[in-house]
Amino acid sequence: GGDDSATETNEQNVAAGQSQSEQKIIVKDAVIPAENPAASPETAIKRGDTVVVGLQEPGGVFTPYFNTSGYDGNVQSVMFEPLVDINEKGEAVAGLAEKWDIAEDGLVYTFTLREGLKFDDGTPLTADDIEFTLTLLHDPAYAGSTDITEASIVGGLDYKNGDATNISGIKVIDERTIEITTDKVSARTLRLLGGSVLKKDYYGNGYVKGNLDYLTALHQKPIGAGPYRFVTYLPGQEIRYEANEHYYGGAPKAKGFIYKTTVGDAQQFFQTGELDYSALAANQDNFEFLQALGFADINIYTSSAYGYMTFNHEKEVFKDPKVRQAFILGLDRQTIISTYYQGFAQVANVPVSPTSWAYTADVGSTAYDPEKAKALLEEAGWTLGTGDIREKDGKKLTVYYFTTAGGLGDTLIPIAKENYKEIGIDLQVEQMDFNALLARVDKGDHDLASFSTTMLPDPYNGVEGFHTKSTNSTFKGYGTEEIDQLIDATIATNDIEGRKAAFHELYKALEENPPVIYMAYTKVLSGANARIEGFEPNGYRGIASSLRNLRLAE
Amino acid sequence: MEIKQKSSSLWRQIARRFLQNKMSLIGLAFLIFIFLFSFIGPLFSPYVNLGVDPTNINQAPSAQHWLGTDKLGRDVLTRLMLAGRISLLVGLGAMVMSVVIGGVLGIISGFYRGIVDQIIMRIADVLMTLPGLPLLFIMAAILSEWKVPTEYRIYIVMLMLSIVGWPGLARLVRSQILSLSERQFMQATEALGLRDGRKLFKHLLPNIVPLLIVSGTLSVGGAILSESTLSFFGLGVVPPDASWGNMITSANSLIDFQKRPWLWVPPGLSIFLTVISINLLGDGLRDAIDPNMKRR
Amino acid sequence: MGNAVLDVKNLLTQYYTGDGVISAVNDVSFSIPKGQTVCLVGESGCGKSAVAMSIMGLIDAGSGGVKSGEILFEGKDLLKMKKHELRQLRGNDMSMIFQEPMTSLNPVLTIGGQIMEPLMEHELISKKEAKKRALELIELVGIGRAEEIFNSYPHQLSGGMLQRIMIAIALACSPNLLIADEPTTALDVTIQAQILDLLRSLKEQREMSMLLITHDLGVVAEVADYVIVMYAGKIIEEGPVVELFKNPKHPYTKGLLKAKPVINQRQEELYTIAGQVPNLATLTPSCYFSERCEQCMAVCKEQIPEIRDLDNGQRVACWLYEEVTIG
Amino acid sequence: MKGYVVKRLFYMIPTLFGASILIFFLYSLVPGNFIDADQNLTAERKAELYELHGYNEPVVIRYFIWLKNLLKGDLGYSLQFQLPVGEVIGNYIWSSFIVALASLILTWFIAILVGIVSAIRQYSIWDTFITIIVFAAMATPSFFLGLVIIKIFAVDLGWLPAGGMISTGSNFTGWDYVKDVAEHMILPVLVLTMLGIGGLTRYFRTNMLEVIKQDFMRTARAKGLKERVVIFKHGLRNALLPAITLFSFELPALFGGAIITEQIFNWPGIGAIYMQAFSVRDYPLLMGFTMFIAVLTVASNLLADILYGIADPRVRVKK
Amino acid sequence: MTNETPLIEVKNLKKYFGEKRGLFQRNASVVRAVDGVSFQIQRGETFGLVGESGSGKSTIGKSILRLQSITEGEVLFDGENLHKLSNAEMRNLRPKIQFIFQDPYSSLNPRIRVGDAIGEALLDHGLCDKHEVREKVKEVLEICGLSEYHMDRYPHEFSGGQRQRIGIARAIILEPDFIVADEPVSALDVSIQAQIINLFSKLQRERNITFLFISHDLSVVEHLCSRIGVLYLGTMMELGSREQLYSNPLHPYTKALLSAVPIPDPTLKRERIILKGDIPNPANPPSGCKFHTRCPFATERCKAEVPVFKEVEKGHFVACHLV
Ligand SMILES: Nc1ncnc2c1ncn2[C@@H]1O[C@H](COP(=O)(O)OP(=O)(O)OP(=O)(O)O)[C@@H](O)[C@H]1O
Ligand SMILES: Nc1ncnc2c1ncn2[C@@H]1O[C@H](COP(=O)(O)OP(=O)(O)OP(=O)(O)O)[C@@H](O)[C@H]1O
Ligand SMILES: [Mg+2]
Ligand SMILES: [Mg+2]
Repeated sequence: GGDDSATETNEQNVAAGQSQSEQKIIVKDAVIPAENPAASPETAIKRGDTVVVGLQEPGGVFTPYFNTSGYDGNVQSVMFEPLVDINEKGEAVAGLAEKWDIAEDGLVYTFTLREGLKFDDGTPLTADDIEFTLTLLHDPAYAGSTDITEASIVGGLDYKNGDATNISGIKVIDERTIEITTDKVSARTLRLLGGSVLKKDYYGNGYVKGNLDYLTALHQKPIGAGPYRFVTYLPGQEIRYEANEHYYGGAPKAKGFIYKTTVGDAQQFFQTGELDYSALAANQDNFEFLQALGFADINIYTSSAYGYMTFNHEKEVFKDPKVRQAFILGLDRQTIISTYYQGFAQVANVPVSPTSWAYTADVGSTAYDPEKAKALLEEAGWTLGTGDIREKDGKKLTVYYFTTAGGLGDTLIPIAKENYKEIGIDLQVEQMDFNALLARVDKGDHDLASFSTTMLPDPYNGVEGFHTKSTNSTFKGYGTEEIDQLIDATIATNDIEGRKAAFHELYKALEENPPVIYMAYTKVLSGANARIEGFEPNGYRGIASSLRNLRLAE
Repeated sequence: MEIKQKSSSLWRQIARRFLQNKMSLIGLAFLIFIFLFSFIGPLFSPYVNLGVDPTNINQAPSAQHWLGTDKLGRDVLTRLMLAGRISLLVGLGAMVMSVVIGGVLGIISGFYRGIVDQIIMRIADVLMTLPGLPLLFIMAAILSEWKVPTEYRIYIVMLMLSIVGWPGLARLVRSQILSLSERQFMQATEALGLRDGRKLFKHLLPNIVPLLIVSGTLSVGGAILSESTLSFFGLGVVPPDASWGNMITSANSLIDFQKRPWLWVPPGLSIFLTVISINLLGDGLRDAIDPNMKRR
Repeated sequence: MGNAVLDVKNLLTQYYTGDGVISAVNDVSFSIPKGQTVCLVGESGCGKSAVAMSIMGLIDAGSGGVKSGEILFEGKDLLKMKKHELRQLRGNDMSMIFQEPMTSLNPVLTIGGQIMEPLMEHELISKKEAKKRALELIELVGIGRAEEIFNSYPHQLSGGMLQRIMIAIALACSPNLLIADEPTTALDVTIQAQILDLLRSLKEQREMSMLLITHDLGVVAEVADYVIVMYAGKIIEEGPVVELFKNPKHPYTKGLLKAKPVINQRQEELYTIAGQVPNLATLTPSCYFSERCEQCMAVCKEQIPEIRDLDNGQRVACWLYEEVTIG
Repeated sequence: MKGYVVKRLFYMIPTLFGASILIFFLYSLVPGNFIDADQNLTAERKAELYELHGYNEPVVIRYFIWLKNLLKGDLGYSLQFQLPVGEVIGNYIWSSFIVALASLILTWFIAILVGIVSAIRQYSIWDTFITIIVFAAMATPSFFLGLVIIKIFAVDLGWLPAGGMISTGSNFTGWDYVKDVAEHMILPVLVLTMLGIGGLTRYFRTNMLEVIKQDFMRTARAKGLKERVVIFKHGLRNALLPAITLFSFELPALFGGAIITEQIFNWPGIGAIYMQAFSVRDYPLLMGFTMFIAVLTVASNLLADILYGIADPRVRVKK
Repeated sequence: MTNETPLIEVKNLKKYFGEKRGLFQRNASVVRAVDGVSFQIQRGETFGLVGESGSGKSTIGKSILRLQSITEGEVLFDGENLHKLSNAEMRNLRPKIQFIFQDPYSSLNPRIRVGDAIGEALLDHGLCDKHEVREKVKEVLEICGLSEYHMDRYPHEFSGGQRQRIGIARAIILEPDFIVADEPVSALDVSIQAQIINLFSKLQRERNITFLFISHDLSVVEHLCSRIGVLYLGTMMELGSREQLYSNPLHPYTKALLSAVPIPDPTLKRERIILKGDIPNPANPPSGCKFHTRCPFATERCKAEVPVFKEVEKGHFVACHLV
């Protein structure tokens, strides 16, 4: 039902374009169909039923769980479908698994596969394959980034660290059914268990516990069970797929799919028709650009990630929540966000995106209130000293802010400097590349540092770092027992309503004792060439879930 | 006697020849202008201390803002002037440094040969094995870790640019020197028993000045631009400070290119004109010291 | 002179210097009949090389050039000629031996290559043929081990060898006019004699004309048919060699002949012409030699003497003889 | 001569050794590493991975391990690509190479011509015009130039593809393939050429200005050689001597990739990959590649010295 | 001959060129430019060196002044082996021993004005004050027939002869004890040549300067030199006093040389000894007497046996089987 809202949003956009001074206007998520599909460039039309989408150069590891680059994940998602998928609200929906049951006690998971599932080589996909996949992830030699032990499968650690030859908690009931027993209730387990499935007699061919080296030979010869089948990989150029006739939903109508390597701005490629789909930086310029093309179906959706500026909680200054609150209130986030995103983002108030079921607008403030900030600082003992910089115990309130170059920073820095100066804070800025930023934050050199989360499949992912047990160094030094309990409560049940309440309670607590300055929920602006129908990107899975529906427009 | 004394001074002779060259005077005039523009100009701007103005972003040039405003509503003209301070210092500084370091090491290496040459050239080899950009990247990252204050960092970056830059010029100079050393006039200096210093600076140096001038002019432009590359990686000038390079860089989309030329044309033109006037100046200097040039 | 190969008329060649423009060649006229050798002698710096360069059209436009006059080569004015026409003459119909062989050869090309060039350019012969000819030429100018010299570079040869290479290059295409600017200064007398013999035989066999610039009066006496004496850019005396040597008219010419040391006639002190050449940039209308002339008169300091014919075929520009004729 | 070459080859060892130390320790000083770059990793997982990749060893030990492998010809194993570094380099380097080679040839060809012409016509309209163009190209950042070129030739005129190396999804073989690649090469080559030509032109112009005043040029003219021969054979030969050094800088650059140009044109080259490796701190790849370039650099410097000795007969290689 | 040590003593000097160069010229032959030459020059005398072009005269000159390395032999200056001195010692000695280059143009730096070129060594050795230099240079230039206005010009603005005089000025301004003059007057017209020769004589008379005078012009050599060596293909053929050599030449090559001197009298035609035969190759010199290939009196013995350099009368040495 995107069509109604589209016209509405369209007007909003025009309005946004006209009066930039009116800052509160926020573009709504919308699908705006192309005005002139006939304008599609010939390059694209000539390509027929092959769809081309831009992607940054992947690492070339196309075996799920083994990739180190997120782009490899995109490559995999075309040919591997998870057991449990996520919808645009962040809710779990059926993937390869037709359904799943979680026992009353929340510890036993029973997955039932769809009927007649096949890998793209035509061989059947069975519960054995799932067992193999989970076992492999427990292998002591496994060097990928998935930490399956968080699922707490019974016997998992014995396999990983001990002599066990199999994992006792995994039980194959029949070809289509598998039962997994865990020893801890966690709302996260479902996603951990419900990932992609590796074909046992392919990826497991020759498997010996403790040695996974043989797998590297298979990284570029994936066999999956997704809508498309891998054809070829031309490093630096493209990855080609063909429709998978063994896919349970039937082969997609668009017979070919290509991920083309693009770096940075892909506007020109979309414009010349070399790409059929492209996500662009969300801003008014690019929106107008897409509109002007005429042949672009525009889709604006909100990412599941959120941006934030973290405090270094180990520093004495930030031990006092009042100071942190002052930093939040003293920063004109609204101006920053609307100047930079031109309406294509909104100021964040809680650590979860508004697309999520866990979101609430009732908690947290987005206000800019320098007076209150000043008052809070005074209360915290930071009084104005020489040069209009606050001091306490002879120490000046000079804070070092680390951020990456480009992007929001260029807008944020000047404004933040001014804002903080006004309330008596001296903000020193250092830019560096992302990795350096991470390393230095890890060392605790910073006072403030900017980050953005990755896509957050579960709202828990948005808060887990705040836990004192979390080893995420970004939030080192933060947290209280009370907050820990509140965080734990959010995964202590599998019931969505229960979790929602738990999250809202947590968010309130976080407001009192802010771990970070929430910055923005950004939109993603994507254009699809109108000759192709079926792109329905969302903030959780991008285009992955909609690939099966790709077809040529009539 | 007066007059003769005058004409005898080599420098006066060069200066006279230089002043006869209209193009190089234009170059000089523009350089002086751009310096005044950058260092004194901001004093006359009403926008120097004005910060971000979100109500006024991306305005086309107008009576209030002669060169329009940027993405944060700042006056482009004022920013251009302030950016000039940094870019000019970086460009000229890097030029002087690289020409001096490269020139001196090249001359020494080509002149003394033997062990000195081996040492300098092997160091050059090693330095040249480190590709420029990442090396700067690394060094700048380290600098930041060492908490060097941000406002000084750009000058250290400048220093690094020339540290990375010297082996190239040094090798060029060295090969010229090797060739020159074989010329008979160098044998003549040997016969006269001239001091090495004189051989180096009076005999060899003038013969490589044209090379140094070219390399110097090229390095000004190079440095101004690579400064922005550093900014691109967040290692150069930190916002809200500006440099010409990063002013262009921040207008980095096709849309800005098309719709908002006032964002990139002024800094682009400034770099261009600076580089070209330095070149004119260099050409004038080259001709002034070139005994063969006698255009009337 | 109808059969003149070269006819130079009122040539004015100037150079630009720091002090101003100088007329290195000032209103010089002469001609070279076919098969004859004309020698140009004169004080160092008087413009002999400038005459040669002007004829060849090789003065760099940045440092000076021919300002007026005519240079007729086989009837055609070289100054009015198109570039490519002149080019085809150079090295082929007329060629030149430069005074300073060391700098006149390309340091990075082999000797052989440089000799072969005019051959291949003008005679349109194959490389192999050209090499053969080049080797012959090297032998011809009296250098042994031709094959090795062929492959060496200028810096590996001695001054005299380079000079002979220059000669070989100039002779490569059997020119009708050879301009030789001090071609034998670096040669020992036996080789000099050999080269002069060679030139003489070319002159006789092929009626080659030659403009020989030299200060070696012995050489002049041996090869010249006609001698021109220059001083400060002007011709001050000219005439057939025998007459001129026997009976020099101009005080400068007389001085020159006196100054020459002669073997077996050793004196303690050689005769010299006192004084300095005037600064070419600040010449006043006078006889340019007047400052140094032992017979200087009042008129000499006020007026430039015209060159005029004497009855014996000699010509001289000197007030001494004006008076004689007037008187 | 032979002795000299042998000696210089021998000197390459300490030089490369020094380079390897510098490279290794510089990279080890860079903040951040591959494992930390993945924010989703838990601390335990990180610790495990540190162990797995040997990051817990002291730097010096790691250096020697790396060096030992280097000496065995093993450049290491890319963390990001999960492939041997040599293989990763091999995957991308040739596409960088063909672009670099094409633009190298074009750049030198044009630069020589233009440099010479503007030297012999010093201060003519042509010289001024060229000077302006050269400096305009020089004052333009490469990404900007790339964007402009794309905008004009690919987007507005639609003459040429905006990027990539082959037409997406195409299966050309033989000549068609060559043609397709060639078509995609034009714009990046154009940009690289425009960027590279400026400096070179200036060098040639000065060198030529020095040479055309020499006496031997006069001799060449006196031989009646065509002006073309005079300039190109006699003049250029001498003017090219300093260019040998310049040329030696190009050799490593041929394999070094052009980071920004490749990114803008989506060219599957090593430059873009290098940058990407940098952003995820794939040190084995970074160090392996840098070392590879280092070897090329040192070798080409040696080559330049030898060539210089050959090309300029006056410079004898002194013992 | 006096008993005091000669100012210059050259002992068995050898200089071979053509160490293998170029990767591809593996077997480039070795040119024996100077092949075992010995002679002495007494203080205050002018020693003339004549000989065929390419016979190694310049090479000897440069080797003596250590402007080139030598292959073998010794060069003693005032009893000191020049080739064994340290660079610093050598530099201090330089102003005392000067060289006038055969090729003046290439020995001048194109970018240095001649006034500076002439004066710089004075400054550099601290022999003169900064403000006096110009005066001194002017003086020397005038002695050499040039004027003050030439000082500010660059080398390329001069004629060949003028450049040669610049070379001379540059050497004599240092008031050296010993000058190697390599064809110093070859490009000068006779009147200036006479001036220069007179200047040399005067310098010698007044300041007891020693010259090694390399020239082709035998009349000049006769005029200036008290003893003369005749070189052929890197070997000394004859050595003697002026009188001995000019009135009683013993070696056929010397005779040929003397007979070839052109006489400035167009009416006079003279009998010359024409040297025929193959021009020898210094890389592969003829066996026996090096001159035998061109000697009109050569015998079988000359082909086979190297003649010894013997003293035939006091101070008159010759290497020839026929005397
Ligand atoms: N390129 C030049 N620029 C300025 N003046 C020059 C240049 N070349 C020569 N001259 C001057 O022109 C005059 C004539 O020079 P030219 O070379 O013709 O003399 P010359 O008669 O050949 O003398 P020499 O016998 O010494 O070679 C000299 O005074 C010289 O200083
Ligand atoms: N750098 C060099 N490399 C190789 N051979 C050389 C070199 N310099 C001189 N020679 C050779 O050494 C020999 C002697 O040269 P030198 O210059 O001493 O002769 P010269 O007696 O001065 O002759 P000239 O009277 O012609 O000047 C020549 O055969 C020459 O080719
Ligand atoms: Mg001359
Ligand atoms: Mg010589």
